Amino acid sequence: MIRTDSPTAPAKPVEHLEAVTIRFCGDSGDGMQLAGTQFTNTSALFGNDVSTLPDFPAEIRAPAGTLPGVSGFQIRFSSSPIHTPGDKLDALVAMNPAGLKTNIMDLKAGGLLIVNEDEFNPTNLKKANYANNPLDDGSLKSFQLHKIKISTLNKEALADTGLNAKAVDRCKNFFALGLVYWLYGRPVEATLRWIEDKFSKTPDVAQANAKTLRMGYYYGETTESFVVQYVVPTAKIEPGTYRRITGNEATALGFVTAARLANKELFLGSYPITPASTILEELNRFKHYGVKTFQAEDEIAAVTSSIGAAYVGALSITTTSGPGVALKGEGMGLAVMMELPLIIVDVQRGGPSTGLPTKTEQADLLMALFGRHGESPMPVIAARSPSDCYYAAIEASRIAVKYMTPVMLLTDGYLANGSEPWRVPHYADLPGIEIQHPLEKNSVDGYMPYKRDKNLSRPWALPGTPGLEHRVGGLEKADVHGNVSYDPDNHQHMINTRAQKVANVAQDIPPTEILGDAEGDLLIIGWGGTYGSITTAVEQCRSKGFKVSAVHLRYLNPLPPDLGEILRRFDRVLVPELNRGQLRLLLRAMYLVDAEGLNKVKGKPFLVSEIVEKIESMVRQEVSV
Amino acid sequence: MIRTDSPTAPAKPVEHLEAVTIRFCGDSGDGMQLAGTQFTNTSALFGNDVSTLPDFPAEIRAPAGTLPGVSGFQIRFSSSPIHTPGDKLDALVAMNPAGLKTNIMDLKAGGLLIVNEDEFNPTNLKKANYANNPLDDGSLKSFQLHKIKISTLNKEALADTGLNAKAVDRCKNFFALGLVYWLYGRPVEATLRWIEDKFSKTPDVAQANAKTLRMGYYYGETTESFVVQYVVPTAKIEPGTYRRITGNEATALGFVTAARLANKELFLGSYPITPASTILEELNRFKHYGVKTFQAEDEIAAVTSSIGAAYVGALSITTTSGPGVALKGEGMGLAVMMELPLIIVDVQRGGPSTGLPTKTEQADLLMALFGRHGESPMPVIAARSPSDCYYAAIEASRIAVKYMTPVMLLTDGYLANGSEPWRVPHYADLPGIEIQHPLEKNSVDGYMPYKRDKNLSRPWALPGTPGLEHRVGGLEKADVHGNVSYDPDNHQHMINTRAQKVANVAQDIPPTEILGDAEGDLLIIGWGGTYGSITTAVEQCRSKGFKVSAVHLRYLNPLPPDLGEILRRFDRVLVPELNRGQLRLLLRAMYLVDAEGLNKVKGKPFLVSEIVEKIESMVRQEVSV
Amino acid sequence: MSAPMNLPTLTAKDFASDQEVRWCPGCGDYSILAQVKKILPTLGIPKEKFLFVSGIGCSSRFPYYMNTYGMHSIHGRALAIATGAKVANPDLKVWVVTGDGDGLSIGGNHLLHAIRRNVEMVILLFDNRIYGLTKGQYSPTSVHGQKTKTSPLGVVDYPIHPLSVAIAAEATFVARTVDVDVKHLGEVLSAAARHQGTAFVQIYQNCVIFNDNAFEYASDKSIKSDNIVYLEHGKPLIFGKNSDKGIRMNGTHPEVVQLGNGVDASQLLVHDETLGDSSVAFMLSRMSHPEFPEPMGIFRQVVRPTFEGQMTDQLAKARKIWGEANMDLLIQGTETWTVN
Amino acid sequence: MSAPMNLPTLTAKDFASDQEVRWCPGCGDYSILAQVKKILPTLGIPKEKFLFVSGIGCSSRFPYYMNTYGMHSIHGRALAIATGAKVANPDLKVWVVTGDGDGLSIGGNHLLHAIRRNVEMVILLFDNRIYGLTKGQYSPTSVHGQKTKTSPLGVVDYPIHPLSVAIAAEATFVARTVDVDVKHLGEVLSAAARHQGTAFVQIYQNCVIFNDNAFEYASDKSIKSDNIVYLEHGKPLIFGKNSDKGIRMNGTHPEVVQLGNGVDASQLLVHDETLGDSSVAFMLSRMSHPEFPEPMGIFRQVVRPTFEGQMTDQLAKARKIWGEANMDLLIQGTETWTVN
Ligand SMILES: Cc1ncc(C[n+]2csc(CCOP(=O)(O)OP(=O)(O)O)c2C)c(N)n1
Ligand SMILES: Cc1ncc(C[n+]2csc(CCOP(=O)(O)OP(=O)(O)O)c2C)c(N)n1
Ligand code: SF4
Ligand code: SF4
Ligand SMILES: [Mg+2]
Ligand SMILES: [Mg+2]
Repeated sequence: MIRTDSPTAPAKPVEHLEAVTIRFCGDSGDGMQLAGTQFTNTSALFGNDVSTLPDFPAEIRAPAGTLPGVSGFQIRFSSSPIHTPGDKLDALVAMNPAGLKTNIMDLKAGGLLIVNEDEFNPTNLKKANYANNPLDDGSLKSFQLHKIKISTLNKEALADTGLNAKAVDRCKNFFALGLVYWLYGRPVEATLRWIEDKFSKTPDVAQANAKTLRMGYYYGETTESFVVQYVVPTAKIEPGTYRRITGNEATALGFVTAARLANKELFLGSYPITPASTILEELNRFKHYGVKTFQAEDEIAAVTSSIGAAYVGALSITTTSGPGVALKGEGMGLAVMMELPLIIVDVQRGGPSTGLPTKTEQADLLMALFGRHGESPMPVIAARSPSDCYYAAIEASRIAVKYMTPVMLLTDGYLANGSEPWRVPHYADLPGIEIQHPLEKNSVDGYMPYKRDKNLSRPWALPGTPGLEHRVGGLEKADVHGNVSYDPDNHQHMINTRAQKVANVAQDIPPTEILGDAEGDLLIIGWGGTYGSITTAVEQCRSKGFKVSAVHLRYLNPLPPDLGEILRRFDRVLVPELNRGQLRLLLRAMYLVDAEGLNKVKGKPFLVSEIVEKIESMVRQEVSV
Repeated sequence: MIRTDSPTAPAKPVEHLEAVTIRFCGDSGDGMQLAGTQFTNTSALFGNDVSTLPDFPAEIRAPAGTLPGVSGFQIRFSSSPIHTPGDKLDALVAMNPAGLKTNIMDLKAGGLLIVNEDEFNPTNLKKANYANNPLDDGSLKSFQLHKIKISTLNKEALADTGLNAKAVDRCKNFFALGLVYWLYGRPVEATLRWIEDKFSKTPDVAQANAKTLRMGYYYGETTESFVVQYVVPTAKIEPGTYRRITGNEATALGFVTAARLANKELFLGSYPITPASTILEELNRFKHYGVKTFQAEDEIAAVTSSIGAAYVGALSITTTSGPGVALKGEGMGLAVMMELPLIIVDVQRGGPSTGLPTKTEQADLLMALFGRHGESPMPVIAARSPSDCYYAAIEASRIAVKYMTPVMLLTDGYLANGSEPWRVPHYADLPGIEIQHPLEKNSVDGYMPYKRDKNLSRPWALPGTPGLEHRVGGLEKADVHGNVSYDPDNHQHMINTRAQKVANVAQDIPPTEILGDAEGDLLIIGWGGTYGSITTAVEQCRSKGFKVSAVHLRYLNPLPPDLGEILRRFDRVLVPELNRGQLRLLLRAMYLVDAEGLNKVKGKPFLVSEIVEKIESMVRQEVSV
Repeated sequence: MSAPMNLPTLTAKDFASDQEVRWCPGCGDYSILAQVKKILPTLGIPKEKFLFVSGIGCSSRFPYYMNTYGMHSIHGRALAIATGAKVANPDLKVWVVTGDGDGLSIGGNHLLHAIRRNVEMVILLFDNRIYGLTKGQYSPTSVHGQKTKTSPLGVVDYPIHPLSVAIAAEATFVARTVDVDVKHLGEVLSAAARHQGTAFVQIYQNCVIFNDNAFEYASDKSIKSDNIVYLEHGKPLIFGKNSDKGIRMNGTHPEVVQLGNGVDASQLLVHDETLGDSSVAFMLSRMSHPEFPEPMGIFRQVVRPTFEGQMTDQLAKARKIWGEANMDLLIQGTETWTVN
Repeated sequence: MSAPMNLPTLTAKDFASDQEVRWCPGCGDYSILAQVKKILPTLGIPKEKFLFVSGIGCSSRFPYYMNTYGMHSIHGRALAIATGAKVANPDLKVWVVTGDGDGLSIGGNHLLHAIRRNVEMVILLFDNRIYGLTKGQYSPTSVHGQKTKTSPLGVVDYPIHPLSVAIAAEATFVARTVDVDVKHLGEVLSAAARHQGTAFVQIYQNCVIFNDNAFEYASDKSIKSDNIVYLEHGKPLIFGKNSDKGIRMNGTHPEVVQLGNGVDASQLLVHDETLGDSSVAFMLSRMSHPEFPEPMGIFRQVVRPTFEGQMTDQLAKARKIWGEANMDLLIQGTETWTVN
């Protein structure tokens, strides 16, 4: 339903849809991320559940009009709860031939295709490797093609603004956005407010953008080409205050929150790397919350500065992506040995090596577990959705300080950049994180830095505390008193103790939630960013009568204590992962279960349909009663 | 039997033994490594099979007389083939109280104990934390204790040499050595020759050492305290030319040999680290073989300089230990992506972190397999004995150039410093390593750097070759033409291809040798430096009628193709490892076999008895027929 | 260095790969690429002898655009890779392209060590005072107080002076130039290409997207002559729109003087690239805008045996004193025994 | 800085831990340890405020011997750790102990960046021109041609001058001293301890085992006065057994002159630690034995806001312009909507 303060009331027939997946694509310079973000915010404000998938090129700004220069932003908005940005597109907006070329394969047959006809000139067609103009050669006949001269219409709309041609042309994404707003019955107000705010220093630009946005809207309303308007009603959503949040924003917020809950300063040592940099950027905006960010000279300085900060008492984190973790291995090993709390965030991206740096992947799990020399166990947890990064960050912090251990938090490029509505918690409702720094000697012989509590954690005495002076380091230490020890039995004892301490984290793991029945033909086990796709797929299959259940792991090390038992209650186990089977390897080794894999390493998240198909090939369908 | 050119013929009763394990220990400054090495060489020349275990402190020279300053050298010499330096000692030579304190627990009840009585003064006893003098308090009564005033006797022997007191005292290890030579009927000639050679520039020192060596020998012969002389007859050893070799020497030689076999220059980029440094030091002595050593500024420069050298055509290696591997992860990932041949040698030591840097461990296996971000598979092989390092180095080189891949070679501190006699091969008998560098374009469209052969290896065109100019790099590359590609399907294809290429190495793996029956109750699976202990233990148990067999793996990735089938032929599987169960994890995951572990992480190799006990607890003994 | 007779004369085009250049329109990298392609054919060296190595960053895409051998490696490690390549095959002409982040932040240590070893190679530091590829975080050359994505309230790190560091690291060739000053750029590149040792060249490079106009003072034709001074070997340091200003030593320190009124060129500091002592070159590297005009050109150019040359010599020496290679002797070592 | 009244007076002994010192007998490290323990009590700072951080190497065992807070970390990373610690708690007095391998080889980059940021800490570089702990491989300060375990035919790398690099890295305090010159060592350490910013001190340290007598020329009482020159602020550079030689500027270069015969102290270079321009300090850092006497003492000591100080200021500024912390506002961000 369009609100009355929108430009006009609908004048065409309205068709109701449960959910729509739309993608904006065009050149990096075309403002597609902006259009997508605005559309998302508006839809969320409108009351839909939303999920997004931005996709940008590895180049900063590849030559205009070329295939590598294409930037895209996909949004799914729905009247029922959703977990993914959608598989196939219901609608595609392509601002140029290159955008069309690289995105058309994702559009459903019969889907809505809006193209900026102006850009389909010989030069651009050539840049996109089109021999013929696809708008004319019939190759798009299975879609509802709308050829619209967006550039021209935008130019006309802004003819009298006094802006130069280039500035005018830059507004055309708002024309397209306006049109799409009309098409899906969305109000334009939120975007108008945003424009006003954003361009407050250049009111002529603000006015131009606002104007073309409205013109786009009117265009939809008046042109003959669009015969129906689609409406996706508001979703039934848990009451509360909501915001939209990306994974990296949530990670940053989570750590600021954890620090406050623990009554600590937050220290971040980090070196920029895609797709983790925005956590560092976000945290730089929270200096007024006592956040100290240190942009180090490299990843090794990032992790080791964080170790220094941890030793002196900060809640200390380091954020990076795969190549950075590969560099931090030695530093993490030091933190293991010194038993200091530290969180390492790995926003996974496509590898190996530089790989596909702007794409998503889940292929760092085994590195997280084993990527250090010697026996250096470390808890590993993973976030499952953009907003879940917030809670995962808090949980990682809690484990780190409770067990005096470095903790690895795995997220990925899909979560980092993707967004979803988030029902924000009240800070006061969040459980505190308790830390006790000793102020007194803990033995008659003085301060014993390796005298452990019942969890096997050692005390965290802070430099500056009189009388507790002590030394830590990377050489093996005698338990209790902490002096360097080359004693063979002590080494074995410490190796066992460090392992047991990490294993003890299991005592905090809540009973594993099973989506679906507690036993059956097939159990799907996933971890991390595949949560949305897996959950949606399993729900779909279950609704069709397939006896399938799912478990999604937050804790990768240690694994949940009840997992082995759950596994035994299912005939088959399937582990969908965006890697070649890393969790699968772990499950097989731990539980001797013949887990099968559904593996995809394409720099992209799973489509729901990929998982559904696999499930359907594995289990029988119950005739519904 | 003493040869006639030795100081004198035996005058006391002779007892024949099959094998003897002896350890020299004393202060770092006491020359124990030297005495041990000389004894080993002499025994090998004499015709025994020998195996050694040096053990030095982490400090360069901890304060004289202290426990951390103790240095030891253990030798086993035998009249039958042996694989380990022995568990318990038949004889211990302790040059000071600290040496006695830290080594006495390894001496067999009834064993021969020779101590330098002079050093058991109050100061030294205190440094060694002895409340009472153990020579007097009866605590050593279960041993054949020989209190000998070695310092005094040495001083007397050298009274008229004109050397100062300090220089004279430094010779006392040769007195002790001489005595032990007499005791075990070894000739002194080889050591006399060595002394002459070594001290050719200081003839007075040479003469003093030679003299005290003989005096020690005579002392044994004449003193009343020794009533028998022991003789370990020569072993029945495969005919051939032998030398003694340590693991690191063998590794160095293996790579020089591989380079020559491949008709290449050897390039080593390395940064010193214990216990790998001596490979770098050794290779520096082979500059006349065209070996280029580059002592880099750190491990990252070490691995990446090696990558540069590999790209331009060298047989390229980098040598390090665990902490270094942890730093090289990103570089190795680049080599995986660029598909360049490169060998990374990890001489494993006690971890995590700085850990026990001079001790041995096997805890880097999973890091070798998984310690890189993304899916970056790499062949991993391991050496099993000091001399086997030679063949392992050649095999690693062969795999690297044949499959155009980085290869990890795992050895360990025990192999690196331990030594054994080695029947040297004739260079001409070694199979060549074939490499073809393309000189012509491999397609009508030009040179295709990722056009693969039947093994899936890409061609290795060398800079300098006209017409084959091409670029490589860490971003994902399109197969065949090698341009940067963000194409999802290409990424999947390349991920699969790189994995398959590494899997293809399995086609070269010979059928797995089984020690013992091809099926039975218990299969022991080991890898790396535990070969000697496992083999000895299994042979012992088999001779006692236990139905146990053993397999020792050179190839850890890929695993031998016949391994799964072998595993299924045994009821139980035991994996002894100097870690917490890393190969075990792998075997469980790969074969879903409930492999059990015998795990020890004490910075020390397995005792044969530890494995024997475990075997005996697991299988029944057949009554021999 | 003249081309061997049988060599076909190459052109800039021969050095262009078939890959589409993908920097932002207006990026300073284009101009540098053009000049490199222009000067390479003048060296008389066949193109298969060139190896371009880079790390990661916008600038580090460079090798893809050159039709030579090339490696686009990992962040910060180009110099170590280049060292290995040059040592393994001293015949190659190795060029390294790096950025202020790649070369000075994560790669700073390799820079220090490659330079002190004097490995023969040309190092082009594309200095845009920003991390371009990762979208606008500050770099080690970003100015104090600069606002970037990771310094919303201004950078608190003091910037590094790359030329000072290179000189301190025992550099034998050090120069500075600007992306848009194509003639000067070409000359500096030519000199660097001919240097036998490590040639370190800092190039002020404009990042239009994240740090536009950072070097306006040194590149804008209308103002630059007051803000930079060209270094020419054997010539006094004169600058200014009307060539009416100069640099004079006042005790141990340089000062800007107005020419005329009794001050003439003879009192000015005369540039000498070849000084053994690097102190004057260092002093020049400290002259920064706006207090001083910034020197452009070759600060230092001296001769010292190269790393790879010495290594080759040592291999020859080893053969002389340790004997020629004999694999069986090698394998046997110093002590063997025979079992029959 | 005077001690607060209520503070017990500490002695060197209070700073000694209960751990047995395990360097080789005769190692220069002992003397440095003794001096550090001696000067710390004079600073009037409680011992729990000190944090000693080291990497790996013989020298890096140092923290174990100090009864303060300490961390014996991993190879080359002490400075990064120290930076994190100081930033997280600027109240601590952070000392870093490193070696020529630890600090200049693997840790070279962190040295560069810690120094340029001017993080307040004392960096003691124990320079023995060798890798001690790993038993005698050459280091970045080993001399050209030096024979070591990894250079049987002599080192071909040119050595780095640590002070030149530190000065080029924008150091605010740079000094040099010798292990056995205990009085001078103590004075330099005291000055370093009082510096507000990064204080970099190179200490010539004798490794009796692997590089004995490397610094004999600068430490042997019978010859050193001809081989070193003490730098004293405001005083001319005079040296020699009879204080009869000096350093005079000849144009832009220093030269050794014999005093007398018309040459007197007034013509000599007068040392000024506080010069803003670091060029003269750099020039001094280039003076090397045997061409020159090597300067000992404080080359440079200037004031510049510290890294951690600026960061603290920025946090305060952020609270002023961005508002005080409010967790609910933070969590909500800029745009929320309500579902009922
Ligand atoms: C190990 C690692 N850390 C971080 C990154 C992310 N990264 C890529 S380029 C870059 C900095 C680029 O800056 P610069 O070197 O100045 O090059 P420019 O893009 O400005 O040309 C960073 C931090 C990476 N690719 N790898
Ligand atoms: C990552 C890593 N690489 C290498 C080593 C081995 N290592 C330990 S100390 C050292 C060099 C020591 O030299 P220096 O810093 O000069 O200290 P010194 O022993 O001379 O005091 C090296 C190479 C290590 N411990 N860790
Ligand atoms: S971001 Fe800057 S440096 Fe990178 S290509 Fe664009 S303009 Fe050039
Ligand atoms: S090896 Fe050298 S530096 Fe190390 S403790 Fe011994 S004398 Fe000192
Ligand atoms: Mg840059
Ligand atoms: Mg040293």
